[in-house]
Amino acid sequence: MSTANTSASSDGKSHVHHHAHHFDSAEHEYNAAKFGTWTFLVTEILMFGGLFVGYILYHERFPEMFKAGATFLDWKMGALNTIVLLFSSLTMALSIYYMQHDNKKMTLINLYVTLACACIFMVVKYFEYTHKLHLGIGPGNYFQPHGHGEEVQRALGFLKDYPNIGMYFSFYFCMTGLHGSHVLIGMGLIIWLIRRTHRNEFSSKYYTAIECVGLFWHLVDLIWIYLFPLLYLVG
Amino acid sequence: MASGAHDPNLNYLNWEKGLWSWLTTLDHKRIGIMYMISVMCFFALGGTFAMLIRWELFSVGKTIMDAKQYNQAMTFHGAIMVFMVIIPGIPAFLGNFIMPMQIGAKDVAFPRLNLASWYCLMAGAAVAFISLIYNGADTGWTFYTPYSITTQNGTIWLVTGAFIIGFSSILTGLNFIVTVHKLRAPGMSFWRMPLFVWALYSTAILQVLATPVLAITLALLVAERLLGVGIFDPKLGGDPVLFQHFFWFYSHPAVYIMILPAMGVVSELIATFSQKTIFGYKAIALSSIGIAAVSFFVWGHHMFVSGQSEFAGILFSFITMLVGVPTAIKTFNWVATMYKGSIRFDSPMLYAMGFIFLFTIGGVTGIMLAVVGVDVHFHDTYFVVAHFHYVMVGGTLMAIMGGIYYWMPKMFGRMVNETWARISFVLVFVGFNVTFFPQFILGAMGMPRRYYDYLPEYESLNRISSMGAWTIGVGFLVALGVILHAIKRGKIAGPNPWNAKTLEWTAPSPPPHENFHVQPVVTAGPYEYR
Amino acid sequence: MASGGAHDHHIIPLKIYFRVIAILMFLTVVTVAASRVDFGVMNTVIAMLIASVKAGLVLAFFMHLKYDDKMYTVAFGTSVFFLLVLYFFAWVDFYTRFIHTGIVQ
Amino acid sequence: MSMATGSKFMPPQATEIAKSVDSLYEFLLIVSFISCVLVIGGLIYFAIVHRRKHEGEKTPYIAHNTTLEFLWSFIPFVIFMVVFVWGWVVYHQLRHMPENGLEIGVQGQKWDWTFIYKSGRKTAGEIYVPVNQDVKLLMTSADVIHSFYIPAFRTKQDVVPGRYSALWFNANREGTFQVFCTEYCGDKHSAMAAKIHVVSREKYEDWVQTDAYKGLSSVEIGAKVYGQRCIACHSLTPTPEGANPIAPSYYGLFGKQEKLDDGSTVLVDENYVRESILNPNAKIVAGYKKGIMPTFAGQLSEEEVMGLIDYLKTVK
Repeated sequence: MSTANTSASSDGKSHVHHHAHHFDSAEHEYNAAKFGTWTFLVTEILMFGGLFVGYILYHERFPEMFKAGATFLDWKMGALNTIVLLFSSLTMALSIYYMQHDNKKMTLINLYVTLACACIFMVVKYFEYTHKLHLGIGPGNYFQPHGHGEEVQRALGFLKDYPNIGMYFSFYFCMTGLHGSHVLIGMGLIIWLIRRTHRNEFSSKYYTAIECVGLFWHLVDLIWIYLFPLLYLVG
Repeated sequence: MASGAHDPNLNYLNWEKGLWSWLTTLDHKRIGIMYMISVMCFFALGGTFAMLIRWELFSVGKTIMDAKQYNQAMTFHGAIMVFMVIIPGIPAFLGNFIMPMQIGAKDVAFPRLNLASWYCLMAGAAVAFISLIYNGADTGWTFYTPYSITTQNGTIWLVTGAFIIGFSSILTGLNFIVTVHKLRAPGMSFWRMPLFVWALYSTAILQVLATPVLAITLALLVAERLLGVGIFDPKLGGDPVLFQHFFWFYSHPAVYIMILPAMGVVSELIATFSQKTIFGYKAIALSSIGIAAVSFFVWGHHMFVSGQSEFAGILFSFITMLVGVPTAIKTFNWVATMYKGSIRFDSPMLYAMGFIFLFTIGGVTGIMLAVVGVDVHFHDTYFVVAHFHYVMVGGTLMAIMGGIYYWMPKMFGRMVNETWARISFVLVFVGFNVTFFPQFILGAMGMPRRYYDYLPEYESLNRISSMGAWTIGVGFLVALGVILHAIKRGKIAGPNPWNAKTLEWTAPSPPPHENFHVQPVVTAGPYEYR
Repeated sequence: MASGGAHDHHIIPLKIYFRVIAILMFLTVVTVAASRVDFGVMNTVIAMLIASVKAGLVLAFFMHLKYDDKMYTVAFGTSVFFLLVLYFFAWVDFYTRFIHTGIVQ
Repeated sequence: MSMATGSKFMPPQATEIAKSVDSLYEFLLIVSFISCVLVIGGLIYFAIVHRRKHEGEKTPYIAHNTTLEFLWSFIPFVIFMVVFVWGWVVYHQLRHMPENGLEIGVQGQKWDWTFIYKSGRKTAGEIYVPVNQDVKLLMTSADVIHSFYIPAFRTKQDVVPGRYSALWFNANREGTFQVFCTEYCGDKHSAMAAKIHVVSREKYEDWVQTDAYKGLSSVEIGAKVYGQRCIACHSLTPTPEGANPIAPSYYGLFGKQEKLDDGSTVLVDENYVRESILNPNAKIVAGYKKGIMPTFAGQLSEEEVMGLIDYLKTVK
């Protein structure tokens, strides 16, 4: 009952994609999948939005405390991460472009580069987190700077003027942590895509999975585009 | 799939055998039945807590439990009924089963996601009940901070459970939006969809737009308890009223997630049992969308006395009045449909009329609570308890019962024993009014809600209310008996016992795995009783 | 609407992809530079404007919103709209209780 | 159905605003009753009149009727707007603070209310206010959100920790009026009540000046303080088997050797009782949790502490 659309992928081993029985055609399934992904992105935007609204509200209520907290963020790391993520967004879009032209090799290259950029992003994040946590600058009650060194003294100084500076770092860790977890989920999905591309499951007739993971990845990048200025630059 | 062989006694229930075929099913009808079983079990559990609460409140002072246990019973009654019974109730159970058939589709858009939603509900419920090991949770289903941060018990587990259950709601909403947009039968434009589908479509929009904010709020609450993030904790400069804003931004749309599907069921029942086309089809459809849209602007009427400014109070009160208008329109349209109809008093119709009776009282008392000046007196008293039970039990539960009796022939191919079904209606209807009408008076007299003990002058009305509660309990037990009996030994029903006009009645009952042997083509509206 | 349309997936030429990424990188540099200069309160507004332009580019080209079914743009717009509703009403309350606390109501 | 005098179904009307709230509520009741009669009456009437005579009966195809639909949208809207504006007027009266009202500080903490008058006088669980006098309560909470609700005055205001919220009333007749806590706050939420005694101006002036304990012996003062502050957690009878009360019982406590949670034992004498009142977490009795009992330092006068100690000696 399902009409199969065979795909002549470049290395001759054609792979048949059967669209599910309750769809009329592969095109129908493709549109449904994309619409479902966009609706899912709506829920992601609203979930992250809740954190952004909380951040902006408290930013207005304790402007100096947030400015003091922001001095601990290294904007260079943030900028590097932004560039890395933007580039990974490009390579993800290119991987879709090449699959639309049945160019499996270039698609794989782009997916691998996207994965590599995601790893760089997480490594940079790892350094930022360990640097702060090592100094005792943690979220909420875990804001107990200890040890010596310029940053710790500055943190202790701020703690005296603003007793609830721990809240700034709660927002910092919650927002970047939630975003980081979504980058990890994205990496998992890209690895899943790479595996399926190696097994020739995609072709110019069927690349829905790449496009949907691509949309998710672009959203993760979108959220970082807003996170970077809000946390690192404006402060 | 053997598409050719239309073996008449092969249907979705018996074409695959064994528990494993159920637990890994992708068929929206089977998932609907699995939701039915889960929701009915949770309803029994939540109902038991309700009976315990009413037993304790039967008389002044300690009756059967002490304050701490009462607070836990109150919390679990609220949390189970809201998160596990009434929100998944109609959309996931009746919606999953009936909606794809009503639009002539073979299944929902993402069957695997549909199964994942059911597992989310069960996983969330399991996590929520772990809190019982850590001496329960006593924060009320609203988890207001800073109490929910400082209380020493399993609140984290209940909150995490609700967090996971939230995803079941989001994924169901997502599934329904895509299904309605992409899988309608040829010829079925948006204006030829049954009103039950319209109601579920607007509910799905609410589920997708509102539940994520609950997810982040509950996640922040857990972070508050574990890390002391200080966002909602006044001692760390946070603002507990902000928690109320975030919580009610979800929870008011959530009460419309509860009532809109019920309105959809009632539209179907009234049209079918009056054998008359629905009055004002477009008005009812647009009212559903209107209510869904405006519901995001009114949450402040839960917080009139929370310390928000006078301006905010007035703003929310005004918009709440606006959301009252479409609700009133729908009620008038149902009654107008019955004008010059050919009405039969089968049990589904009794439940639909019971719905209109109780929902009207719930609605007008809702307007009373929306009036700011009066709400200051009524807020957090038993007047509010009575109002939302009239709308939730009188509204959604009546519609669930009506929906089960109405679609029983389609789901299980058997009719319900009418006399016992009517007896269960009378018991539930009478018991309900005896329970909750006195609570309006208790609220007006100033008895606060969530009170373990009350002043002696409130005792007589509380006694009447408790007796009414046990009548409801008996009524629902009878209803359970009626349903179980009907599934096994009900009279065999044909494909369309009620002579209804919507698409699901063109399929055999119980329907085959792929719903329709031949793809239905729609040529006319859903209620063409000419 | 009910069943799939013709095979019309729009393919964006490579040229546009590279032009978009160039603009995005440039805007990143601009936003970092803008944060160096102290515009006072305007700093936040400028940063958000630049970020929105970048986000618009990613949405329109990388996510194909410009060439795709209008329903996806409606979906995205709805989510942002209701986010602003949450922010506006919470801000109204926050403003009257913390920032402009003239009268204890 | 005149409810102006406050019938059995409503608490007494003890302020002018209570009368206007009740008249608005009365109007709402009448309008709701009429709309219920219309809707439910119509439902039952149609159900009876248009019941199915025989199967397969044809019904007229009435899809919509624009004028009817306009009417039943516009009329509810108008009613809602009328009621909204009237509610706004009443709400403004409730929330508009009087300029020079009698200010009383209110502090809510888990499970009782304490009041501080400008004259430095502190009371717990009850306040005296003169009749026909604007009274403004400046309220805050020491731990979680509570809510100060006086049914007879038809007014309520959440008491939020970390902030001040205000509530005002002007009682127009003498009497004792009940106060409830209406925001869920834990185990003894339902026991967290207080009383407002509205008395004549002379009696109020006399009460505010006099010492609350004039002419009482030290033990009687102790008994009164116990009734207001300690009764919520400490009982006077021996703890029954199997019960795990929140705090040790006072029965036969004075002069006993008490075992502490760090294993040591201490003689319950004047110093131990004083320390437990002013710094409760210094010594915790075995089997009880730390941090439950709030400190009363600065809230109990020397006279009251001495009174409590003398009272404890009598609890046998």
